[in-house]
Amino acid sequence: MTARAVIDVSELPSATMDHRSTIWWGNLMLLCIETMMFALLVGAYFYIRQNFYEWPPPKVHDPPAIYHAVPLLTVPTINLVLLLMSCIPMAWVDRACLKHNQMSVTLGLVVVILCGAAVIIFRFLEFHSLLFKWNENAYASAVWTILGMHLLHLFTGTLEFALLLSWLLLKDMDVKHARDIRVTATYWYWIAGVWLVLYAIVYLSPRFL
Amino acid sequence: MKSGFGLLTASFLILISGCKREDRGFRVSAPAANAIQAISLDPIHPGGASTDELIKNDYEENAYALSEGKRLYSQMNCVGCHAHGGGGMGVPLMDDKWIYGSRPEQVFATIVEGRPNGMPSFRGKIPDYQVWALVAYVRSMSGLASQNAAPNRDDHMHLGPPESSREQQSPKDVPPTK
Amino acid sequence: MSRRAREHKAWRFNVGAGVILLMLFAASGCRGSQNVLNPGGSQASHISNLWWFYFWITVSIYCLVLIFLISAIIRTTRKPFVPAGSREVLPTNSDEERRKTIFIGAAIGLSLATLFVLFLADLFTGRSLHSLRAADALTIKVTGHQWWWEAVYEDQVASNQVTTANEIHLPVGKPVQIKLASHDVIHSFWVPNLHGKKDLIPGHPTTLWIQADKAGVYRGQCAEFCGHQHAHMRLLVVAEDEEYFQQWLSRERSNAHIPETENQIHGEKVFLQTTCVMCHAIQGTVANGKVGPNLTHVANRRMLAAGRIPNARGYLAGWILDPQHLKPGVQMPQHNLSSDQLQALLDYLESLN
Amino acid sequence: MSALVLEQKELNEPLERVALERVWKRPPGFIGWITTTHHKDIAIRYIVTAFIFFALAGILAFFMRLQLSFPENNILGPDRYNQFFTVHGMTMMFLFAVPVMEALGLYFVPLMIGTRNVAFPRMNAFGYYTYLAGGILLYVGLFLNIGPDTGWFSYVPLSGPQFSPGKRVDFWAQMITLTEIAALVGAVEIIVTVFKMRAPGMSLNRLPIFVWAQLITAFMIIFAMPAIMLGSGMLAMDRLTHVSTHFFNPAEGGDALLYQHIFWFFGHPEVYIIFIPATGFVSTIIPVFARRKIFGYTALVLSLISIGFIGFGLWVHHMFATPVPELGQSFFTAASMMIAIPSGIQIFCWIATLWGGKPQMQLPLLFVLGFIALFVLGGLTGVILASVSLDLQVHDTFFVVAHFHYVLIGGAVFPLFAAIYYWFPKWTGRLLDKSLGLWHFWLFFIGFNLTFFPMHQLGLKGMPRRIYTYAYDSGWANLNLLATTGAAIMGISIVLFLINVWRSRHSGVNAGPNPWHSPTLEWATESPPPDYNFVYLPTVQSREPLWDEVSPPVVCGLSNRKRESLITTLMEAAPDHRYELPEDSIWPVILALVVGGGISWAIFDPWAVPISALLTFIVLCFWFWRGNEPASLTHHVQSSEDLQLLKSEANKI
Repeated sequence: MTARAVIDVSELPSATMDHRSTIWWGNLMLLCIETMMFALLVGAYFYIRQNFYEWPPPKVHDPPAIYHAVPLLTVPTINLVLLLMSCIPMAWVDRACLKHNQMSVTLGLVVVILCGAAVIIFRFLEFHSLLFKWNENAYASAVWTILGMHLLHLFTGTLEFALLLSWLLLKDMDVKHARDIRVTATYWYWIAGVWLVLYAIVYLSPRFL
Repeated sequence: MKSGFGLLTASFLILISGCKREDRGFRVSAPAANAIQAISLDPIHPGGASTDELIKNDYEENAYALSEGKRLYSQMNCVGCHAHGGGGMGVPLMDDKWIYGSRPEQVFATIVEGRPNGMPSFRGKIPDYQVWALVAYVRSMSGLASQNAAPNRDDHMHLGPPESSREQQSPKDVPPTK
Repeated sequence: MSRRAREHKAWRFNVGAGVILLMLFAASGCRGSQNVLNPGGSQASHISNLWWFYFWITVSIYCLVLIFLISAIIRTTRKPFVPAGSREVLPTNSDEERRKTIFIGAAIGLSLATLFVLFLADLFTGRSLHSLRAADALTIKVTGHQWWWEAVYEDQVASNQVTTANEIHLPVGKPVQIKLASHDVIHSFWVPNLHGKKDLIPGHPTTLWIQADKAGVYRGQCAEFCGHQHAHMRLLVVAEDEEYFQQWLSRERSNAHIPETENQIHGEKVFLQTTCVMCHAIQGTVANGKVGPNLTHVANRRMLAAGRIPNARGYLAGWILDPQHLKPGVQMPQHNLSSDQLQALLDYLESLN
Repeated sequence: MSALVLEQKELNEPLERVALERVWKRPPGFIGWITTTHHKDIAIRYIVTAFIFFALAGILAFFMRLQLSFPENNILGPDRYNQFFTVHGMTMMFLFAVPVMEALGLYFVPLMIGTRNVAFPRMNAFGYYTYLAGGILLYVGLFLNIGPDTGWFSYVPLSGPQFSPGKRVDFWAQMITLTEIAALVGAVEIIVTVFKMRAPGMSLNRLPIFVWAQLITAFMIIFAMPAIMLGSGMLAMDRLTHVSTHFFNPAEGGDALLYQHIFWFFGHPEVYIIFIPATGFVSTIIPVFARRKIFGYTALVLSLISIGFIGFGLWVHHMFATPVPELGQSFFTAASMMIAIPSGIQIFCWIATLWGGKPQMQLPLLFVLGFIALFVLGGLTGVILASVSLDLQVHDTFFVVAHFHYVLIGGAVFPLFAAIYYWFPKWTGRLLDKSLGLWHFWLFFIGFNLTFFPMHQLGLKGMPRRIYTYAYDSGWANLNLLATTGAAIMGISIVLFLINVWRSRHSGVNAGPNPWHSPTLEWATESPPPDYNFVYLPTVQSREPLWDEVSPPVVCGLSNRKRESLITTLMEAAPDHRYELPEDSIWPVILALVVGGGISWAIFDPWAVPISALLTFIVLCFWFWRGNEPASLTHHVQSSEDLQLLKSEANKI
């Protein structure tokens, strides 16, 4: 039994729900990696643009041939609005987690998962509004890759919410799982924010730049 | 644990068959060249069944030979008449209709002997082992060569799915129309 | 002699040997017809001067750093000997630290200035390299193929256009424009004695201006990995006086030599009836294949197969029968010619000068 | 949280040690071995696997040197030689250099910042097994003649679908995807561990420079690796049968230069990702053997940070010979020269530290001196290469081969050997043999110079890179023969090193917990350190904790009934909350099998991607589904019968 100067940490909380937790920082690093990936994809998109006189290139492979084959706007805009709207129930779930209100978190998650599923379905429709198949030319390849990578994130976010929802339905929610839901909420905000930028690049830049 | 293991052993078996697909045979002896004498245009033989056993052109498994075949297809100006398989002056090659037989030795005979209505004879003009590479490539245009070895897209305009992603057309022997 | 001193002596010996080795290499490295430090053209001499400027500055910086490093080690012999693994930790007195900070600040300032000088030297050399222009200069279109070079001497009069392969002739003292384009993968046109290298990238045609000041035969090589035979994709640049160049050019423009002897006629028949005619072109005969090099004046080339073999009858025979043995992976097929066909073909090809 | 709350307390150390031993012990036998999530087990596996790949790549390099020793040699044909040099380059860059540097970080960062494990232990295990899958994929490919043969950077269109038939370049692309996942995982580990789990009192200006180097390397990995994953992904999509996009097809708007930009945007930070941890080793070793504090701590940290930033701004100096506009090229010349300044500052600070101390000629310091001598030479040839005009002459020649071997072997492998000789006592509790070590150093130093110094000369005499043979009349024969003999000497020295490591593992001189009397925290615990690293987490009051006179207070109150560590705030490292680390688990291995198998299968069939994505999600669900912590369990052993049980175990030891 030796007496030594000591810092007693036994009273400190066992988990926190905000940026002080390690999982929040891990998620931030993931967002840095994916943002870098999208930045390079957008860079490649504009680099390929130098090789074309007409951007996007005329659609000639199957009739009707279109000279200025700019991607259509209706379905993508609906999808964008839907994705941004899904951030409202997300914010509601976020606040409910802070208040440990398990019932409203469960309900909120169901709404978010439905919004996510809707956005995914609209994304599959959105691929047709690009007017090209992915293997027709470099423009189509770049644009399909941007939409495809973002679709991968939509799947990941929605399925992660489904997993968290199934935990809430089977077991009760403690601080750790509330923290996980808030971290995934940050990930969902990032998905919506990145799509705002990518939407402008894929759909608006050919029209206005 | 089992699913992962099953996946890995499956991909390992594919890898084993890989080495044959991948070797760059530069100085290669052609497949049985003397079998050419045994070819006949139609299967009817006096005295019953024909004796020619099926010749297997192992270039159809080798990715390097198929890509050499594709290079020769454009360099020896087959493109001039047959285009990229869709046909023009020459007959289309990517469909399932074969006038003079679709088996490797029959396509070999067509190239070497030439055919009426414009197909020139390339005997002596293209060495045998390069003709076998052309035969392998021509058959891969209708999906008859192995999917993994068939050439992918080339650095030219996009003309439709490359040979590796065309589904296999089961060949039908069709008598010449004219 | 204590172990520590022996180690320092080993250090000093090593550094000394290193510097002498450096001198030996620097001196012995300046000959040869494919050598950066043996300039035959104006641009290569600019770069070579820049090289020696950089070389002596970097060597002096390197010796300075080594001297400081070794003296930092040797200074301890004057201090009391510290047994290995002693727990004692030296205090750091502040004025010695300040003196070191000032010294390092000066060293950084010096290296900053040196780097700036090096950067300016490079900037001026770069400008002089790119300033070589001439209005109606000779233009050669060099196309890189998988593992050989095609050179086309452009001319307003289409019939005066000359197509040759793997050997480029230049007039001495005049700037020449070389238009670079690739037929398949990325190659890199590099003749060290005349100029730096320039990549031939499909989709990015570029030009390179070179000028040979000294007559001579300079060797170049493809410098960007381009497949199996990247090692044997060499070219020759023959810089000669104006009248010799014009002689060569007029001979290249003429049609192929008409075969006279009975063997040469038989050789031409062999050439036109077997596989050669499918790929090669001989101006003046019916052979007009664009796949392989143009053989109209193949006899007066110094090397064959992009520098793989010298232009001699024995090598040419071996090359025709089995090119895969000399350049495995090359696109020229093997041939099984009978011996008289081969001899006739060799006679014919050797008559094409 | 409140400032450091100090109080005096009675601590029963043997009881705490036994309790922690029981909680942190991994299950016995193979199950324990495969499911371990201890950062030290994973890091040792990384290091051992990386050195196996180092030996394999060394053998490939020796075959290349044999082929090049005589003109028109026929030991290796062009096809085999292309595969050998490509796999040699890829193994050294992706399977040896980056992983071994990261592994030393994963081993020592938790120990040096005084915590029990990395932030996400199971993800760390997943990272190792994915790296292993990538390595196996490459070498299975090489032995089945499907090894990539278009060079470690596989320029398009040679590596495109038309000019590389078969599946060789697909193996290249998928192997890179796997090893980069592992690198990214390691980087996230190190960043979050350093930010959130430092010992109380270790504010950012008291962080050891080794940890600073690993942190900056991790940030460079976070921003550089996405570029290579994108580049290899685009190339794989261009080549795959039913996908065949046109990113690099000049006829359909694609661009070969786009590939070069994307690759080298990753390529140059990659070589700094290899070099910066090496400076971390040197900055740790020099003060210990000069017996004084490091000189210019702030200068060294700031130069590390500036190398991290400038490293991203000079990738075009690999493309000076391509038709990139001249103005852009001169900008990148300036940036390439500018990065010589921070490297210079580091060299000056190290020499100043040696100048003020009493250097003891131990093996780690000998390797560090070798490092300084060779790295400065490599850095100066780098300045030569930075100038556009000179680079036009020496780009893609053996001059460049000499430069990057001086900077990578001299700049990274020498400090790596110094680090191994320095930390071997911490891994095994035994010192490496001194005489064998001296033989290893001098043979390696002389062999290295004999091999790579003549290559400067060969490059100037016009010998390009990656040629499988050369003509008789080229005049390169003698220097190549000299280089081959040098390579043989290097080979012998590596064999001596491996013998030394193998023998000293058990029969080396017994070294106590701190044989070199070093200041950093990893020497505060025994060697080899127990699974839980520290019985009581240390606190820190200066940059050299073990060289302080007064021993600082320790942290108590962490549970010894489950695996727990302490989370501290970012800037001042004040205690914030307790963090329960997960138990050992099998799921990382299964996920790595699924991801590795799926990505390898995707070479042959694009449908493998959605299928393996679904399988990955299912495995991740099992991974996530951990039981809740029952609220009733007190987090600290107090009940009496537990006490009796532990006491009996205590006096059994």
